[in-house]
Amino acid sequence: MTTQLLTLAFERPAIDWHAVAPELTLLAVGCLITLIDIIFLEKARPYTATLAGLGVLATAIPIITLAMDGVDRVLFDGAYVVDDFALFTKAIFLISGYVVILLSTNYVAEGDYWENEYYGLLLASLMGMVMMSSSRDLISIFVALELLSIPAYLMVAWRKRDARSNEAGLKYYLMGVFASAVMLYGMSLLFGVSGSTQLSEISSFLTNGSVSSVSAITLAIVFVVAGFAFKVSAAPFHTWAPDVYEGAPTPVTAFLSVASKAAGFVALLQLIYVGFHNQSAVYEPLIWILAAASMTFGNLVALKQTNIVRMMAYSGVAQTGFILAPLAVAGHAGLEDQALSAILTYLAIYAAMNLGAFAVIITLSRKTGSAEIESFNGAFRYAPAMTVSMAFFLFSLAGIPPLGGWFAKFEVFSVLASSDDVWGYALAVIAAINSVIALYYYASVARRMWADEAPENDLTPVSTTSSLVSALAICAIVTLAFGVVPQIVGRFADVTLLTLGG
Amino acid sequence: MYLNQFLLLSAALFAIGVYGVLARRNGVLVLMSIELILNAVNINLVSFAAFQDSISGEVFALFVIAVAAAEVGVGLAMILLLYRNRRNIDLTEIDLMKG
Amino acid sequence: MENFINDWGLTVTTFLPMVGVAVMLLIPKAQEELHKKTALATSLLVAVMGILILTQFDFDATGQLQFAVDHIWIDVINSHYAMGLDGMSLPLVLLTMLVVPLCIIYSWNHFPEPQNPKAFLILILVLETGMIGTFMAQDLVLFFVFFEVVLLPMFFMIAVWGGDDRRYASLKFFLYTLFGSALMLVSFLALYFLSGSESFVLSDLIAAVSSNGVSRTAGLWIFAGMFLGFGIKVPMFPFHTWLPDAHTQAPTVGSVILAAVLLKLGTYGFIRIAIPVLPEAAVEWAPWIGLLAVIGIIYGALGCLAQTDMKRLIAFSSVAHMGFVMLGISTLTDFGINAAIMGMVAHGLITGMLFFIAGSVKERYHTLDINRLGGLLIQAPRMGWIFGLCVMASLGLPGLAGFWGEFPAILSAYNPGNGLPVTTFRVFMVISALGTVLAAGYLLWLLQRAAFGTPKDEFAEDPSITDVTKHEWISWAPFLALIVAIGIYPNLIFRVTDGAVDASLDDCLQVNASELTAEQAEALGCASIYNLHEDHEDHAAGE
Amino acid sequence: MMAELFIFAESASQSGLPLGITSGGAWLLRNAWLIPLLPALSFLGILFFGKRMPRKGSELGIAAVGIAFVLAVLTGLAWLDHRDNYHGEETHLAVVTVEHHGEISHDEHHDEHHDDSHDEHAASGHSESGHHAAHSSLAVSNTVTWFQTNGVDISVGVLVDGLSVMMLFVVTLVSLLVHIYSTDYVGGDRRYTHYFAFLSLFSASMLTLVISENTLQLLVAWELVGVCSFALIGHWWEEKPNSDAALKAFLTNRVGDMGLLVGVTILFFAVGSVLPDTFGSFSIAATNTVANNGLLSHTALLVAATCLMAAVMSKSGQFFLHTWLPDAMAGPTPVSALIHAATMVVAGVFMIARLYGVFFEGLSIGGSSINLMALVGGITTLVGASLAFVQRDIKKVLAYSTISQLGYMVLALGVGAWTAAVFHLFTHAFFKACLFLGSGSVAHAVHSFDMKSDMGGMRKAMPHTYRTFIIGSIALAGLPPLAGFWSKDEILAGTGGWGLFGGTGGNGSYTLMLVMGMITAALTAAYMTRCVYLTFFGEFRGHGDVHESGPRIVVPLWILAGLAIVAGLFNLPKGFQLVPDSFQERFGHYVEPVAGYFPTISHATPSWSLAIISTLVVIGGASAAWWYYFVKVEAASKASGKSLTELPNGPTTTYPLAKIIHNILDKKYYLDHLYTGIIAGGTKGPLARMAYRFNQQVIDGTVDRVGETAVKSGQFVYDKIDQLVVDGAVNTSGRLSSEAGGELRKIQSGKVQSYAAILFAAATVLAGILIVIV
Repeated sequence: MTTQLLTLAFERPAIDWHAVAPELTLLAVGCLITLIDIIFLEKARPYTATLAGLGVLATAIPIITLAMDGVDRVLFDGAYVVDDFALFTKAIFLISGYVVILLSTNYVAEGDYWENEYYGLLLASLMGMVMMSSSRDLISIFVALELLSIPAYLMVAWRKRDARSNEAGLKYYLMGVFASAVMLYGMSLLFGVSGSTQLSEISSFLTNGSVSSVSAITLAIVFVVAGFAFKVSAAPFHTWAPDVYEGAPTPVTAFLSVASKAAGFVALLQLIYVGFHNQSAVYEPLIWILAAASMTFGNLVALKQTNIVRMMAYSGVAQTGFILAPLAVAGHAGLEDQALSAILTYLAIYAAMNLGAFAVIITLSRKTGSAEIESFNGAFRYAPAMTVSMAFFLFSLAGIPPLGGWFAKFEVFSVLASSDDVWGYALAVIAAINSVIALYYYASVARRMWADEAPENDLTPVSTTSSLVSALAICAIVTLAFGVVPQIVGRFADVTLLTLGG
Repeated sequence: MYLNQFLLLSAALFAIGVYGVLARRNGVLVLMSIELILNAVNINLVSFAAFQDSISGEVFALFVIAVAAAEVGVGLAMILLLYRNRRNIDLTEIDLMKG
Repeated sequence: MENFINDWGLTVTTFLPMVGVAVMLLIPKAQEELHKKTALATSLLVAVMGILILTQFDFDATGQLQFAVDHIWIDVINSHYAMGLDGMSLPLVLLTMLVVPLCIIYSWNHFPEPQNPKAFLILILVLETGMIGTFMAQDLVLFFVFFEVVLLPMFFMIAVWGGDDRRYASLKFFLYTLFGSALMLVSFLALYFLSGSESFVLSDLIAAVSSNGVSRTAGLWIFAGMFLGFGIKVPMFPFHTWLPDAHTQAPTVGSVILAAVLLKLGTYGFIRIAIPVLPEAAVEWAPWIGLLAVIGIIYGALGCLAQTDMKRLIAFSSVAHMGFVMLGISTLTDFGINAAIMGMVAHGLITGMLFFIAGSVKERYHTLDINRLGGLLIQAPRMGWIFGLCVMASLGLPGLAGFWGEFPAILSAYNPGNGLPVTTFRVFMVISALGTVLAAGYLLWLLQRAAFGTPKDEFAEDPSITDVTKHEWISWAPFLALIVAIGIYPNLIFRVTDGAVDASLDDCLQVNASELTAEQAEALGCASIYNLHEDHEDHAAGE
Repeated sequence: MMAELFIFAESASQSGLPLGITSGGAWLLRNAWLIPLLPALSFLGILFFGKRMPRKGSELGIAAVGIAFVLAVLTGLAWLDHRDNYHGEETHLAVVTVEHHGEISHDEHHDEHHDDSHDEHAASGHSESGHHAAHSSLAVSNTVTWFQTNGVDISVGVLVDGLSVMMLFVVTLVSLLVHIYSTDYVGGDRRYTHYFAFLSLFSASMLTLVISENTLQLLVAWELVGVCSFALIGHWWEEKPNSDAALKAFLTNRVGDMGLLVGVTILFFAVGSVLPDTFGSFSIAATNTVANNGLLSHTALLVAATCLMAAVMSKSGQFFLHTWLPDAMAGPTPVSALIHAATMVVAGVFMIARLYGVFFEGLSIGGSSINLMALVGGITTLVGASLAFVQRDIKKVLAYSTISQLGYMVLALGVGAWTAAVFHLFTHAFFKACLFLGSGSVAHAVHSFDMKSDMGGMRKAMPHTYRTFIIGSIALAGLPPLAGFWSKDEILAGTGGWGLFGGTGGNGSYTLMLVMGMITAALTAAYMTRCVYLTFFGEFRGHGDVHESGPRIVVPLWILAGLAIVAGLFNLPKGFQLVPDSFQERFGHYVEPVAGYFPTISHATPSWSLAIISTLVVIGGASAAWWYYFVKVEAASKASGKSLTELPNGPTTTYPLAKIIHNILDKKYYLDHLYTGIIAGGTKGPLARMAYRFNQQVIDGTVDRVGETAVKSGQFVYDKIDQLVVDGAVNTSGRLSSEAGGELRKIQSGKVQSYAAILFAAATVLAGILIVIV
């Protein structure tokens, strides 16, 4: 039995270089930056940020060319697929990565820590995410997950001498590793049951193969989903999020709350749509519980928060609940594609809104120095543009038309409304109530910034840098565009995972 | 030898590892118990690969080992950082942020 | 010019204020005069567009949608950018175009407390776009978007420029209306999916519902969602607690716009969307709406009797007035809904004026506590008499606009549409007639305490209490003229709305039940309404 | 000729019930709406330019009402001419009834030309005897569309017939005199212009009410008149009691208007269900005609009639809604004269007369059983008369006497004596206005209305006022030959009371009504004598020199006094031998319509014996009071040297307890009191005072308490339900969610190992549940 393994002659698998181009360019830029950092040390300090930005934009080019010719490319017999779904999600990762770079240029430069490694880590993590969206194989998903998580641990602990950042880093590391260990155990069981690591094969095996123990599969699916539930900070697994968000440097928090959460969702989508395609009896109730719990839990706790970043953490948990909701009814006939496009639209709009909100928080906290909500009072008097845009993002998160958020919530509601079963309607009602509770803390922050007096009302204007303003501008334009002309994102998100998987 | 024996061993190791993570106060020991869990996963993978004679199990195990090494490296660095700032690595005391 | 109005008229009118906003954003905050002039110019331009539309409007065909525009907006959920104007929405749109410029003129040189005319005027213009858009939208999603656009500026107006307890009032207003609109959205979606119509446009939905129909229970649930959504905005009895707070805390101009137009979005929603799309459910719900309306009338009146703050009293009085409007709507007859639209316009003008006066009194006396007021007729005789005229109009004195809103509503309650319980509606009629007496009670009591008598000594020789200023005259004159004109010759409004209401009401509701034989009812497709209520067949033939 | 939807020009093909109404007629008849328009324009003129006019607006007011008066007289003459020699060329408006309501029998009509000679004297005009429905034209009606709804045109227009012409004449005349009177009386007032503005508005709205063609227009004018009375009563609104009185007047009227609103609605739909292709109609003519011919169900008519009665009770101060009228005396006296004596308060009586078809069928006045209207009228007469006794304020006496006389008119309408009621309205307007203006001139001189403290012995100082006041009181008391006697006698005859008095004929014998009428006649005579004595006889109790009022006050007084004398002659009873046949019953002949829209009522044959009995009763009442005051009080005041107003130790002070119980049984008590009253005389005082206190505490009290309870319940509803329950629910849900947030925060303990524990626990628990479910 062992001999049979050795006889396999190793022949080099045919690689379609165009398909892998984005990952390669990212890798190249990452290595370039680390090399420059080592060689030029101090002199390279001002260039690394712009170089990283350019690098990310460079990787966008192959994605556009891949999208042009519209052919789905399959490598390593199905393990690595570059289709519309993958391209759209890669685009989301790259754009949000670019915005995070813009956010962190001044933050890191003014911080008293060594600057260049930050961008190396960032690009590595981006690389992991870009890989994640194309991997249809347990191994590549695991590797991509670890590639994007480990640099993230380091970035969270970036401020070496600050106890909070330290604590956040450690917490994130321990929880991250523990969760991936649990996920690995699930994956191993999955492999054990189906005998292959290819998602498509697993799903075909699960549907028609004579399955020995159903409970083993359920356990496997739950553990795997739990691993990713941790990543997207869904309710029972979200406990790490508030502490890490508060402790980490704010651009990293933005990165975590948007990019790594999106990566988690992409993995979850691939697993459920391609892997457990017809196991809806298992994953639907699971996701339903996760969605309902995170919505309610996230919103209720956010009501009492005094620190704006912790509040954004809990709001992130609540938004995760909203994004999960369509997944809870994705099993119904005919709804798969609609649910998928709803989730992707929500992810894209959520990325824009959240990054915009974090951009404003970063700019204002340069003046107020603290992330306490009181310190933001009366911002309207000294920074009207910032306050208006913050109100913009907050009400978009709350889902008020004509800002982007309403269309995202509208899609979610229409999926739930057309699910035509009791669980779907129940989730819709919970969602409706939650959107009202959510509005309370969003509106009270906006109101504070508009109406109340600034603390010992010093009205010195905020020193805004060009990169922060451009990041803010990108997010604001994208949010408004999604709100007024939603069919832009609608058309792009109209992809399907079923052709390959099912 | 039957597959179940291997599975039972890995389940036992997994349980011990989880206990180690939850109960231990010392950071380094928590890292060791995480390694324990990962090894449990490896045993699982290898045993399944052997019994169903599909090579990808072993490949998966190799990857897990490699990644585990990377993780431990970063983990130890974190704990070192913690030690430098606090002079102790008792996990129960690092609760600056809560609520 | 002709076809320009026809196909671009509505879009230009709706988004012209946004152009004004864009221009004002560019102007720095310091030049307040320039801001005021641009805002006034924009709103006057919108009014001119309104007049152009009025001239092009074909008054013999008030039933059909005129200046209709229909382009694809969001193809993913196939909702259209469909706009149109007919007899029902024309008066309300014109009311909006009248109110906004006058509000700008009124607040020309006394902006509310934290002086920031740029932001304040931008909010008013955004409000105008939202309001006009809602009245012209023919697509449910578009209606929902404009319905929500109105929410944000109002929230900020109350939150930033409001009175001392504005925090609580603005949040409550926002949450209440948002909860309503969330439910409304869910019912729109359910309606769209269950009726299988191919787009969200109102005409398709009505056709889809009438052709393949919606199950009775589903219809009821959808109507319930819409009823909650619109009912909160009206406000109907149990959901009205946001109105007094919002009004007392809002700045003068804010509460004028809130009273004059925003309350009408709810009632307009009923007659434009709820009743035409789901006539069967409307028939089943009508008695409950009638009941809540009547309770609203009495409850509002009793609420007013207990008030000490003038603005809060006027706010409660508009709960009572909207009760009459809803009573008119709940009768599901031509006469009733005509009365409802007239009631909306009249209430808009009269309560708008009352809030203007309350605002002016607050500026002069710096308090609205009725016990401290008095002798207004001595210190500011002209304002006193205008206040008297508005009080009389508000309690429904014939010869002024208020009467034509209340009396036909009471009249139509005596003889409700087909399939409605006749005796219950007659009980409603008597109770609402009692409502007019209570209205006279609390309003005249207010007039006596505020206007008659001699001024309290703390204000007796206060020089700052001047009579009506130039700006106030300009902004109030059109209101007063219209109140008297509509009072004397109500056909100004009825002529426009009669055709449209006739067209919008489902024909089963209109034709006289007693004359129809069973198979005729079948042919008309009204079987569901009649066999729903065959026990109400003894339709008041001379009884 | 503009034809309405339901009433269409009668042509040969469709025959229907002849209304006797033609559209068209002389220019004046067609444009009768000019009469109300003039004062309306003068209202606007005074309002805007009043301050800048030389005489500050009063001249514009007088001019407008003057022209209106002239127009009214011309319209009257034109109508008389139209009525007498109708040439049949105008189109008749006939109502067509829906066929399937059974065939409507209507006998053949043929055109009949009158060949009477046109007499130059305005009042005379001989016409054919007998009242069979000649195809003559009674009224002229022109309408124009007011507003359209549900495809039906609701119109507004003018209906000119005998009743409206008479009312036009009365209203414009009294209004003109009051205008002239006010220029002097309200001379120095600071809101002189406003006063005249509202006086013109009042005249305009009253004139619109009088010629209104449909019930909606009636309702509009009805409430406008209410508002003008509110404004005029509250003319001196600086003092709180004045504005309280105005508020009370308007609110009580508003309560009545609620009845009017409901009644009009019921009639609108009832008529609508009968007439073809319309869902409702407000037209008075159509409503009356349809009611007369029994096409409406009796219950609808009964309910409508009762509701309208509520409106009449509030507007014309009938029994339990009359409390506002005495308080309304807070307004200036000319206002009281115009509004609360001659015009507005009779609006209720006018409305009954106008919609008599509805009331006749609804309350089945024809039958001899006592109906609601007669009962209310009767009680009001008695209550008014008894309360008038105890008043100190001269205007309050006249106010209660007006209530009593209005009760008379309603009583007459209740028993079916339509002409008698309207004639009494006609005469009452003059002498009551004369009395009010007289009391005004006295008060103007003495600057107070209180008879007991500031008046007495004024006959020498103010001769003109004294003489006109005496004429007015005699007319009011009903002593022949003045106006009061003729109209009151007609009413008593109309009741068709005891056979033995010969007053047979009427619409059934209402004995109780006759008795009440008699008692009131006596009481009226008594309290007027008391009032005359306290004002003009005995020594002058006031201070300051008293001199006669100026010409602008005295001339109107004399005109009204003259009319009080002459007015009676218009309607001499049928068999009155002294006067040629053509002069008998001119008023009845012209004013009472004989047409489709009026019920056929039988007329009582007046009898000499009843006339004599009633005069004796009046003389008895007057002499009792005369004996008490002129003899005993005069003697007592001479003995005591100071001018007394009543016997010091009179019977009122001796048995207080008896009076309280007594009052509750006042019905019977009145009868006993009537006998002892004549003999004892002095005891009347205490009863009236008790009645007054009863009236103040009980009825007036209830009205105020209703106000207070409304306010308290408003307070309760607002505090308890609104703030606590409804608002509370919203706030608690808010607090609940934030507290829940607080609790859940505690889970976030900050320890990483507890996080890991939660993670693992959640994963295993979820796995467990799903394994069980799947």
